[in-house]
Amino acid sequence: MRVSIGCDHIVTEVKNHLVKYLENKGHEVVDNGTFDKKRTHYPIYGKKTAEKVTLGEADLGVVICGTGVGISISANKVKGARAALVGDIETARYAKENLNANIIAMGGRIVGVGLMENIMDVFLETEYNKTPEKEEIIKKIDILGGNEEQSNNENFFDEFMEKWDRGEYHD
Amino acid sequence: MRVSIGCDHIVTEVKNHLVKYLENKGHEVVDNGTFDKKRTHYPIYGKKTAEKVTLGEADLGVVICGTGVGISISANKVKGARAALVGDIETARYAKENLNANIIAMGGRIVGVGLMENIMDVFLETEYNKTPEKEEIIKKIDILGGNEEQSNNENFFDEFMEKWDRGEYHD
Amino acid sequence: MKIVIGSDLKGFKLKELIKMHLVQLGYEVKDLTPLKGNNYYDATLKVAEYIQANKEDKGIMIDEYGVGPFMIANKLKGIICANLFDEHSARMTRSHNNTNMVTIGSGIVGDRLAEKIVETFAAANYDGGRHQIRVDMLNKMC
Amino acid sequence: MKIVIGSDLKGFKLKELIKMHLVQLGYEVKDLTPLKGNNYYDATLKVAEYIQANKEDKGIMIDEYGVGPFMIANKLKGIICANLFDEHSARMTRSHNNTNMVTIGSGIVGDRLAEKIVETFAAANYDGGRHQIRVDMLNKMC
Repeated sequence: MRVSIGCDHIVTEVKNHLVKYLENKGHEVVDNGTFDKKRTHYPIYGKKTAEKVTLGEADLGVVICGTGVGISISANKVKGARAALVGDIETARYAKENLNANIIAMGGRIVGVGLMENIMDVFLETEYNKTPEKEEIIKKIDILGGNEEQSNNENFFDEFMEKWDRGEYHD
Repeated sequence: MRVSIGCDHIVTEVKNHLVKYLENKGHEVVDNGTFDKKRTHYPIYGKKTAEKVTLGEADLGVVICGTGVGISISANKVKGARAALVGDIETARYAKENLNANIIAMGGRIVGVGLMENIMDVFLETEYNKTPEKEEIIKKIDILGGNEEQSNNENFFDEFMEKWDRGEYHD
Repeated sequence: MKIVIGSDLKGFKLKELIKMHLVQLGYEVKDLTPLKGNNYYDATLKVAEYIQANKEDKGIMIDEYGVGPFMIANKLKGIICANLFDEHSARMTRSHNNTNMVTIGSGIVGDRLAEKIVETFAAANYDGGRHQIRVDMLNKMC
Repeated sequence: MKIVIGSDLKGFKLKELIKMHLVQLGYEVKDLTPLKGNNYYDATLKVAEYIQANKEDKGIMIDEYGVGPFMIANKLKGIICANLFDEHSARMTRSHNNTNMVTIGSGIVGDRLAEKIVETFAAANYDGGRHQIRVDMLNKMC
């Protein structure tokens, strides 16, 4: 399979571990970064990773940040993305089987790498079990939200990056 | 506090991370190893780490292996040890408050480091909430098992190590 | 700050437990699905739309896995919703992501753990500061 | 191979669910605490002593946290008992540690997840080989 993957700077080494794991299993991995530990912003990588999936450049996506929450939300806000934030195998199985989830999200500081590997395995292996009821609910999810302006737009977050560079976001 | 810690070769780097975390929090850490990735056997480190606690050389113990299971069992089989194998904060809190658990065990490939840190914090902070009922059950746990021969005996596993060295354990 | 809560049929029992737990802790809790028989799609929209209209409040949605409600809620503008199964994330996600809604799967998370998760989420505060750029980015998305 | 199961009062409901799940999967299940009202100390000893006497079988013990039964069972000679909350450990611990008993906390693990954990543990086999030295060490201890 072709797997799109992304993370923030908190868990870069965990993402690198998962990339290697997936490649060793024979998958083709599209690594959307981040690639180092320099402070960055999870929505950039959540959006990028999810769009590879929704635009057909990858089959499924994997996103991780510290808790998995921030990056999974940004991924799910992409039109056509159905992200599942999980900490166990059964939820990943359910999400694929019933909601045809196309992105799996985990917290790199919450879930250990052994369990993450197993969650990814099950997520990739599990088949969506199509029924009219499931199709109906998926359709009802997919029509929500959406935003033409954001789609595949690399400059969508520029205004905030400029504000960041001006030092307007500070602790 | 004085914390005794031990691990097997699968999760040495996770143990090293936790040692640093505990020291940064002001705790004194007794590191029982293992210290590298060379294949070894978790009962050696579970027993050693737990005995530091039961013999009064440390206040509490932390043990980790891949799933946490093997090393926690060996720790718990030490006379006077009450080990809790956990993957969440609430179970750690319960174990200390109700059973005055003196060893916390986690799976280094199951639980992420952020959650592990938080579990250790809560385990160390939580006070045993003594009642006659709890004292009664703790006494009933402490009288079980026990083995004079194994106590503080560094040669207790020698027969198996010799068998291992002779190549009698093989996949 | 009020806590609004909803559930489908499978999450109903845990929702009742959580409601009781939060009320005992002194929170004002508003149940948006007091009767059994809601499906998770409609129940999630009820909670999420309430939070869109009442930005100071926090929302909780319970079904069997937390996954469907997470997908639905996060499609809505201004909703930042976490599917939770541990206490550490419950605190971190409020303080870093300014999460205003959480989902919990009653088939995955046991009752005692679920109570601690919502207790932690209810008590947690947003840190702001550098985290606001990410929240601004999320809120510009759908 | 038979599966023996026990619980205290707080674990009773989950024990019944798990029993049903395993029976549906075709396992022979023996309930050592069919009536309510057992405490976890006695119930754990029942399961653990059964496993000591029937080494081919696997034991399951349910209470609210899994912690007390874990401490008790692992004090007994020949018992290798895991407190479980995830499927991956359920398989790994049987294949590497030759685990013959598990505890689950009904207050921590939800019903669907608990079913998957016992299903995985029931189906898993011990790998033997290099792992046997560690199992020999555990079994020489109390």
